[in-house]
Amino acid sequence: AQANTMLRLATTTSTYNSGLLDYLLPIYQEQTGVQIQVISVGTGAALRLGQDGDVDLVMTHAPEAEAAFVEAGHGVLPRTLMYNDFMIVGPESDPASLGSAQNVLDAFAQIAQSGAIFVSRGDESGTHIKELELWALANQSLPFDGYRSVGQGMGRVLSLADEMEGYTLTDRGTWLAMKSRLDSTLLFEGDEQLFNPYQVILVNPERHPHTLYDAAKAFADWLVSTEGQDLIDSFQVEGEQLFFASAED
Amino acid sequence: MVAENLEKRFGRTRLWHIDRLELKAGETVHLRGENGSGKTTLLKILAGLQSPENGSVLINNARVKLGEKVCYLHQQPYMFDRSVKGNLALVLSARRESAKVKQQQLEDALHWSGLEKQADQLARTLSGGERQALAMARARLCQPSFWLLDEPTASLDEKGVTKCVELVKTLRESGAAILLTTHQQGELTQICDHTWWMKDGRLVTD
Amino acid sequence: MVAENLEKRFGRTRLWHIDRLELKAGETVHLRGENGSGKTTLLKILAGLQSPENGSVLINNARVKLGEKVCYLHQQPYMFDRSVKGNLALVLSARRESAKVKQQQLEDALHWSGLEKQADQLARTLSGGERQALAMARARLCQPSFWLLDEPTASLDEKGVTKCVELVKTLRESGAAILLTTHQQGELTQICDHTWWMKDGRLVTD
Amino acid sequence: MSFKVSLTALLIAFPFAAVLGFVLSFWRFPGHWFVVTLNNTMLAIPTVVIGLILVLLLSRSGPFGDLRLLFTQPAMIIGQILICFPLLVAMMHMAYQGVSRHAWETARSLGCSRLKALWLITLEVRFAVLAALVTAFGRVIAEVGCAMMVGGNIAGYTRTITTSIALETTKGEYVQGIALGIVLLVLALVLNLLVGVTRGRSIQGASQ
Amino acid sequence: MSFKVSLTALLIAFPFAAVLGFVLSFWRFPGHWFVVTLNNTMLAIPTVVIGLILVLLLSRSGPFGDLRLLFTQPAMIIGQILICFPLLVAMMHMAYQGVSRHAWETARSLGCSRLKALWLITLEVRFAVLAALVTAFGRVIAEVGCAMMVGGNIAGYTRTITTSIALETTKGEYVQGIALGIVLLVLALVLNLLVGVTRGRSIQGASQ
Ligand SMILES: Nc1ncnc2c1ncn2[C@@H]1O[C@H](COP(=O)(O)OP(=O)(O)OP(=O)(O)O)[C@@H](O)[C@H]1O
Ligand SMILES: Nc1ncnc2c1ncn2[C@@H]1O[C@H](COP(=O)(O)OP(=O)(O)OP(=O)(O)O)[C@@H](O)[C@H]1O
Ligand SMILES: [Mg+2]
Ligand SMILES: [Mg+2]
Repeated sequence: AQANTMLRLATTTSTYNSGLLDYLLPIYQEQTGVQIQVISVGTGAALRLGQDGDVDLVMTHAPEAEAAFVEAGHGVLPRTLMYNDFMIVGPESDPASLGSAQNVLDAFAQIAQSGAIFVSRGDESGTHIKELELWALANQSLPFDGYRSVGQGMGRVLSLADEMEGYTLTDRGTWLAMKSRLDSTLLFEGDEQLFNPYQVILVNPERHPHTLYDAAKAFADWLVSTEGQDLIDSFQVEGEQLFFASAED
Repeated sequence: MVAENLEKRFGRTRLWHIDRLELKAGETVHLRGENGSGKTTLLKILAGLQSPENGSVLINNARVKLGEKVCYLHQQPYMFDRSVKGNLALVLSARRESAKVKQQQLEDALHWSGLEKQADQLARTLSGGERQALAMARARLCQPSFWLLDEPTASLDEKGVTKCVELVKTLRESGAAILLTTHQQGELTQICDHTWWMKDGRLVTD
Repeated sequence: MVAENLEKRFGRTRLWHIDRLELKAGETVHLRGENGSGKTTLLKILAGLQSPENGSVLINNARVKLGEKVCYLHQQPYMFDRSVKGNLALVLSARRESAKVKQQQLEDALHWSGLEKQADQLARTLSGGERQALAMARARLCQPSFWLLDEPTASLDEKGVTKCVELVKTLRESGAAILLTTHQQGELTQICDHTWWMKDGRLVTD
Repeated sequence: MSFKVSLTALLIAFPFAAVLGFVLSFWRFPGHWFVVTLNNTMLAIPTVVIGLILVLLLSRSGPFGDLRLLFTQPAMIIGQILICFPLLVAMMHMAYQGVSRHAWETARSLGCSRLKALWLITLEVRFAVLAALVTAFGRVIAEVGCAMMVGGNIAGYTRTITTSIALETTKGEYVQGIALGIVLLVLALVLNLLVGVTRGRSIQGASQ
Repeated sequence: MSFKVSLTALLIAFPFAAVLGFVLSFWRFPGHWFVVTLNNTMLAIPTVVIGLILVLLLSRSGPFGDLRLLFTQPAMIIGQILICFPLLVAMMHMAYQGVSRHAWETARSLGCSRLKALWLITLEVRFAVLAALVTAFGRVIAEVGCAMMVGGNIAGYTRTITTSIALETTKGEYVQGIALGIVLLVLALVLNLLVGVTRGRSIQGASQ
């Protein structure tokens, strides 16, 4: 019955670029015949597409914006799907000596005070929101001297930071995909503060009756099922696991 | 073709005012006047290519429709950016006649113009006189009943002038009306039935 | 001005071949020939606007440099998209003379052309004869020593022709060499010292 | 894919642009300068803005949402039409401006209908028309902002070479991006060579 | 900011483009068609590809890395020059093609130097030149791919109106994006009105 269904999923560029969806979707299509078109945009734009009913479900990683999204009744049935983590990368010389940082807040404070360059996404993406949150927690006022807000995607920001010999906050997936082309090195990782939870949210069928709610729900169900979760855990880039399934069922 | 109360102005200056003008079928008229007296302008208005500030031109009590029945030959004929043949063929292309008839007409026209050797040459590379000849041949294909010829012989050699005179004679016999301008005296002016003078902004007919 | 062994071809067909041609200062020559015989082409080559397939044109044993000493007047003069005055002024703009002298020259030229009333009109709206007059006035400002006039009188009225004849006379007296073409017989051809004929691809001098 | 969308857009936009360009150069009418200025201003609209407006219009919550056009090829075609139209108008205006009024008068004198005369004059400036088409084609094929937004860059469906390039560069896959750029370039070169061949002999040199 | 960069790029590119366009339309030389085809192909290069190439060249590990130009305004200007150059060449070629060869011959006959004659002929097609400039300006001001990559869209330094718009749209801030679009439009309109005023009386209607 679902053979010709075409679902539309809006997600963030970083998720899409990591290759996870290219890995999962063909499997799902094989099983059910449902085709899923992925529209990868910024987090803000992804939620906006959901709000306008132009897609059937969204997969994002900006907890507060998502909460607001559900609160406002644009989306229903938000479910935690998985998490990955952020990390700080920067020049090998490490002018802010992040090696000595105890936690991520220390690390941020050291960057701000050392006068080094920090490149910010500046595009209100999940990563950017996370970064702003961390600056606030670390009690640093923005923008400081070396702060560069560039308003571009993660891949570009990594290249930019590399070019400017600055630090930046990145998700692991993009970093793994790009690191072979960069001089920057991984300088800080592993703090719990840096975990990055993904949710999958269905577009409210009462607001947008034309959306394929049932098919979207079936897909979301599959993602949080044991099968989907196992698949997520088994996805690797450059021999490293990227996403950690975390659905609570 | 009748025009009444025709007036042409540029801004505030009046070029000329014509009370009445009548061109009958089978008539040949020579329009004379100094440089800049407004001959070309009059011909263009009669052909419907420019509009007068006042008055109107009627053919059989109907307004002139551009390109119908009236054919105006430019003082400096425009050559389309194609071969000599192509310039002739474009007149025929709209006709509903068999390809064979068209081919025949094309060849006649080419022969008449005397440009057979240059048939495939780009029309824009023709010499001044050749252009004039081609323009006449092209207009001939239209078979209009009113001909407005603007200095057709200006850059023609003797042979060309003779050909032009013959054209005018043939046209007249076939009942067409011809209004032509030229600054040269000669055979062409001698065969005209009337001479009109453009003088001080008025048209003086004989 | 001397040219030897000049030849012009278009592809495989030869337009003409000229063994020798000499134009001396103070001489006025009338170049005759049928339509399409290659008169315009010859004048353009002498002016350095086209290059011959063979041979070369020398002035005082030096190659013609376009725009120096030699001035060619087109059969259909090109009017720059500016006013009549502007068309005259552009010749003067390159000169190193005081503004007052230039202004004087401009007014002389305007007066000579008889287009004082149209000084501020766009040159492209001029009538055929007026264009020709303006082109002559414009060339006059260049004061070249070789004049190549291509059918200067084709669309001029009697007054215009007289003016052209006077121009040629004045030029000749000032020692300039003039080579002109025209299909009309008249005053202009009578004052010429020589007549050259362009016939069957050869130049016949008298 | 890219080519199909762009060519369709071009072919739809061209006739209208040609007629408008013609009217602008052969006719004076009140408001003439206004149309020209407006068109020139439209040239400066970033394609992302066009994309944005289209997204707002075509979105399910927008006025034309029921057509279900967003993220489909027709939507991309509409976007590209909007993008190339002002450019085509400007260039066709310029092209026709190069033709003497005598051409029109002569064509009409010879008994051509208005449409026929327009066609003849378009042929007179055929090289300029080709140049206009090639330029407009370059603009739409190379355009990424609107194509991304309106098409959604859905793999295998609305992904064009150009949006792929944009995607590859965001991934940092520069080599891949340049490789795709070269593919596009070669395709464009082939197309231009085809156009060049049809131009025939008289392409070079100013007219007359 | 946007305007300064774009105008600078335009003014640098224009003279070269004009001369090349002139040569292409008044001269036949071997390789003529090749230059034309190449230029037309260049028109189809996406701006992101130009950006990409510039990034590779200007990056610290690239051949011109020592100039430290990447993510500066000069780099953006270079990018925009590369973007508008082929367009300017195509349009100037088209413009000059509208001029009869007689114009050149007449100018030279009247004793004008080559440069003077070129200038006169450029004046003959001044409206086409203006149209070319306006079109090219539209292209560079509206361009986002290259500006993003080469400039880096750094807030307050290399961020232009257009890259801001692109940023706002990725944020989903459509209203903000459109507002900025309107700002850009108004600025472009003002510029075009200025151009329109200088055009003077004879703008309308085909020549002659
Ligand atoms: N737009 C215009 N504004 C002002 N005057 C104009 C305009 N257009 C034409 N004229 C003038 O109108 C007059 C008439 O020109 P027209 O071409 O009709 O003359 P003509 O009798 O054909 O002359 P010729 O024998 O030289 O061909 C000319 O003096 C010309 O300068
Ligand atoms: N590119 C070309 N290819 C072939 N033939 C050409 C080319 N250009 C010109 N011709 C021919 O060369 C001949 C010479 O033309 P030219 O203009 O010199 O003649 P002319 O003597 O000035 O004639 P007219 O008295 O009519 O002005 C013409 O027959 C023309 O058709
Ligand atoms: Mg006249
Ligand atoms: Mg001649």
